[in-house]
Amino acid sequence: MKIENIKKEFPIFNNKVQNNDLVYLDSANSSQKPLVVVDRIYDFYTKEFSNVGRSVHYLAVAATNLYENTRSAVQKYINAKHKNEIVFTKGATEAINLVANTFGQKYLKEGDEILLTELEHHSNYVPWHYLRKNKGIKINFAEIDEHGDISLEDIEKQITNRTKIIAITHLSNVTGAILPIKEITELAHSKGIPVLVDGCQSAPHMKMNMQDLDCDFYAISCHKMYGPTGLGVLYAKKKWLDDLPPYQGGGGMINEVKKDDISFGELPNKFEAGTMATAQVIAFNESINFLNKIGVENLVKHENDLLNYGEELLRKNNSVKLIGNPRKKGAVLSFTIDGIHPHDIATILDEDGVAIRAGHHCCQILHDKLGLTASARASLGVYNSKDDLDKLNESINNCKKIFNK
Amino acid sequence: MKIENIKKEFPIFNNKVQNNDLVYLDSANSSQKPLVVVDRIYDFYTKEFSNVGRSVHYLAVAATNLYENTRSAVQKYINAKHKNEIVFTKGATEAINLVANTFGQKYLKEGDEILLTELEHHSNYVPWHYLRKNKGIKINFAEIDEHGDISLEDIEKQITNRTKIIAITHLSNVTGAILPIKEITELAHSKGIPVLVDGCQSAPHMKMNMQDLDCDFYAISCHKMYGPTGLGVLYAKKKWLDDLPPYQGGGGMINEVKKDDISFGELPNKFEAGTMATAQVIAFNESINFLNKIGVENLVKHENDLLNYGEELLRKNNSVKLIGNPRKKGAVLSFTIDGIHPHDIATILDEDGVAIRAGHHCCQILHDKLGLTASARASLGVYNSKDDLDKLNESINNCKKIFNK
Amino acid sequence: MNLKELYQEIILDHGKNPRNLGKFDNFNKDAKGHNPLCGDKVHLFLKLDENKKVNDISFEGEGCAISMASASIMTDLMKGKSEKDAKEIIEKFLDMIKEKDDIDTKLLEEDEKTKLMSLGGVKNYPMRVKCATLSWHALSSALEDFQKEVTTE
Amino acid sequence: MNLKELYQEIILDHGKNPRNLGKFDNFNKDAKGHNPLCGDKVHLFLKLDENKKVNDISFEGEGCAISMASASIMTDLMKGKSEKDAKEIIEKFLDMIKEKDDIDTKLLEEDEKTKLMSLGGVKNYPMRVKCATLSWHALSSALEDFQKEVTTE
Ligand SMILES: Cc1ncc(COP(=O)(O)O)c(C=O)c1O
Ligand SMILES: Cc1ncc(COP(=O)(O)O)c(C=O)c1O
Repeated sequence: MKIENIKKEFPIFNNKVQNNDLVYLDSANSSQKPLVVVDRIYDFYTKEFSNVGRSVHYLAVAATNLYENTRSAVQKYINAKHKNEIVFTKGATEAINLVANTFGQKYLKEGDEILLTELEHHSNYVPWHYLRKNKGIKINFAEIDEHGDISLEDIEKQITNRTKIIAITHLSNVTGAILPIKEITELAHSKGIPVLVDGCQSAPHMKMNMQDLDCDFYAISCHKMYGPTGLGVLYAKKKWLDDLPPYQGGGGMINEVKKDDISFGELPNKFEAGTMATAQVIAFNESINFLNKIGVENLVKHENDLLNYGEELLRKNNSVKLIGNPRKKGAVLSFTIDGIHPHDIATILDEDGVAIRAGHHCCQILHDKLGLTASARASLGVYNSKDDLDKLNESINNCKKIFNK
Repeated sequence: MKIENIKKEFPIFNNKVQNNDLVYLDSANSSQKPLVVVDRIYDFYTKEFSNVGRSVHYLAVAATNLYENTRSAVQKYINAKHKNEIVFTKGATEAINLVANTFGQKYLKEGDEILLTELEHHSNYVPWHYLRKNKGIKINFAEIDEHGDISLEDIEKQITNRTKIIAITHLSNVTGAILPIKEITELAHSKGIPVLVDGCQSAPHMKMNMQDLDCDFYAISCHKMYGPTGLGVLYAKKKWLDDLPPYQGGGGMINEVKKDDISFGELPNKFEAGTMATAQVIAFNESINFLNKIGVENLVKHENDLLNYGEELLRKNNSVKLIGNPRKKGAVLSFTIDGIHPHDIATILDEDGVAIRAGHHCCQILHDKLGLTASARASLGVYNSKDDLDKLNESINNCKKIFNK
Repeated sequence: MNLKELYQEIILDHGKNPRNLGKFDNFNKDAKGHNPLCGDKVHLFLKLDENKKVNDISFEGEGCAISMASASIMTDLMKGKSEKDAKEIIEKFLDMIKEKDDIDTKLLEEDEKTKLMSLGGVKNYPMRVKCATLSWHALSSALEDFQKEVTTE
Repeated sequence: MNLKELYQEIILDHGKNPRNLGKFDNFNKDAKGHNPLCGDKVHLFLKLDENKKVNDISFEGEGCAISMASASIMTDLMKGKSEKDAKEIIEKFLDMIKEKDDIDTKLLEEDEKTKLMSLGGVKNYPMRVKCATLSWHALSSALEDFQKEVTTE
């Protein structure tokens, strides 16, 4: 699959949006879907549909196998050791809530500390906040440096002997900073602290290797990874899934149910209560297939080239200020324009067919720290081209013209 | 839309399953999907896809509107008073977990009691069991009568002055018993006890009217209601949603986020953390449309006719024993055959293209009570016909032949 | 083209140089507004005199051109209005933003109406309606003495 | 047709009249198996003598024809086998059920193999494989002295 032709795999680009070609630069929010994924959903519902794992009839058996095939595909893609370390959730947000809730239940008590960073998305802060409120634990934040980046040292500084878990993003959805997870995990483990990684932004853009990173938990958002909405993946080391209590309760995750007690099923069923997102899981196999066909190395190179090209364009555009200049950066170009509010930018760009996002991108703490209420963000997907970034730049110029800048 | 022709709306029936026409009698597990629903998913992903509520660009605005349109459609369909009483979840299981968790957090303490029934699905038991384990509350079970039914009196008997919430099914997924929810709610409210209703099996088969039932919470499973997998609805009275703490934490559900505190958004956002199942919600509007076009009265009549026809057939078939003979019954025919295990039945029926379910159907307590480890269940959908039930009966006879019965 | 309607000269002007910006000392009512989605904020200060007339009004805030311009124009024309009249103007303005073609009130001069109508361009931008209405909701709640922060989403 | 293979006379017979059903008194090993999905249960009792030979073996349980027949046939032919041989037979049986065409061991007579092969029909019924293997897993865990209940899903 040639990366230059990849746009053709995404039917959405065949349609005009308000009479413009769509320049989609909002992939950090959610990616577009390749036809193979949409077709898979269609075929599953129209030819093969059944619920998973509960009936012995033909369609149910087939669906169960397809469902489990995706688990294997994900395991391989992220190089997890065991298939049962892959838990399907409704999204990355649920994956993080699952860990915060169950780890919190079992291991956290008043006075314990959790270490986050100032880069974290609300989804990797609010679940921990609940523990602060309900259990009296404390949340510390590793602080960003002047580049909007977090180094191993920034993390080390904030670790205390009460730190019980570290929860950090792999790739910031605002500054694009790629954090040194492997080193952080090594450090944390040397002090007996487990590490949860918010991999929402990294999983679609970087080579995944759980065994190498050695982190304890990793949260992935499938809809940002060319997959269907309503689906996420929690990777967790087997020892944790064995050890932690179940999260939601319902059908499919139990062993035996009596009036006075209940015992829970094996992994990963223990964490997959109720009817799962069957069609979405099955279709996500096609997203993984699609990524495998491109080859993650090609994808990384393509997106890096684009990122560099875009950074240079915007740097040269006066009155545009890029946010964040981290050591390693991926897939995200956040910026402000002097005297023009990000919402006005987004509205004007939209009129030219250029879809970006404006706001705090669910990172209010980071924006507070940067002294901003909002920023504009253009984010990349595999289907983008230099042409798209040229159009972004042109449209920014249009924006400046309207505001007489 | 003529109900006799409704099967044509479901593309799955155009395909042979192992060289047989599909006789799908497993709708209580999950229903098949009409083409309009599948098409809507396809069109959304290929022409209109964007994440909801977060960006200001055209596609995002359009998607947000579509998403909210479904909320309105559901509100109307179930006759809820406010649009904001409709919360989208990943399934009915999550809906019940949400209530058990947040209500439990706020209102339950050691020694308090919860009232369930022996009919409950594991999804309406396990979440309450967590509270028993973690908070020391007690679970009571209203007992079924000899018809596999629960009456107002059976409930009344088990209410004590420590009963803090009643959680009951509307339509049993095993005996088919339809419970007198309105009367139970009236009784419970007269004692100040809120009522959660597990509406998984009722919502696809009965006229829904929240304001008339007056229950406090109602859980719906969209994939059983001709909708996509990975989606559920929690109806909750506004006063509860205002009152209860949020469940999962993440993006989209907050008001303001600071390093030391967080305030939460308005209804229903407060309960919809993270990226939601956008495509599924949008497509579910078509399921509601589809049901509206049929007309719920026609649907009820059609399914009642089928149920009566099926019951008579099976009653006449000696060695078949029907499970449950409740006052009011819907959509479900559970049975056993003397000397043939339900799993063997299901396998043999499957070979004839007749898809049913065998097992305890996530109702182990009920099966214990009935002295069964498993049963066979044929369940109805709007696409079924008397022909399907004839085939079921024939295939049961085939089964008896193989086992020399 | 719609953008021209949205970003008219008057909006760009008020957006860039908002009138009545900053807190004044002897206010006797205030209210905050917040749009959690985009982070727009406004804090409204109001002095009603003994006759319930708007003696002075100002705001602090951060936001896009639309929300700043809307607060600026609103505070400008609220000066000297009675509480009752202010409420009617708010209502009529919100009607116009949501659906009406016109601002249906005798309480405003034609040129004041024209100014307000310049905000009507947001009609075509559903996500931006909240920007235009945030300060108006805040004023409304200040007049009602609501304690709660107004949020629009 | 596959069903005939699955429900051969021998399976129907053992399923209806399982041999070695019921607990005996002086067992010195036991293990439970449970399939939470379908509710099938088996409790296996075993007496190993001083030479680690299967002196007696029986089971209690509830389940479908396949799982009952499998437990019945298994207990029948395990009698008198050494622990080591029993383990090999278990392994070879599970291989056959999962993928192999044959039971590759010299520890069984041809007619014993034929009996076991009659369970091979489940290969075409993935959901039923667990029915055929439940008692075998239980035996395996009894021999290993696992405390944990075996569950197959
Ligand atoms: C009565 C009943 N309650 C709850 C559930 C759980 O619903 P879901 O699996 O869609 O979460 C089901 C279906 O499995 C059911 O039949
Ligand atoms: C860094 C990061 N973490 C977490 C999330 C939450 O993911 P989801 O909304 O898919 O649950 C997102 C995306 O919104 C994100 O960008």
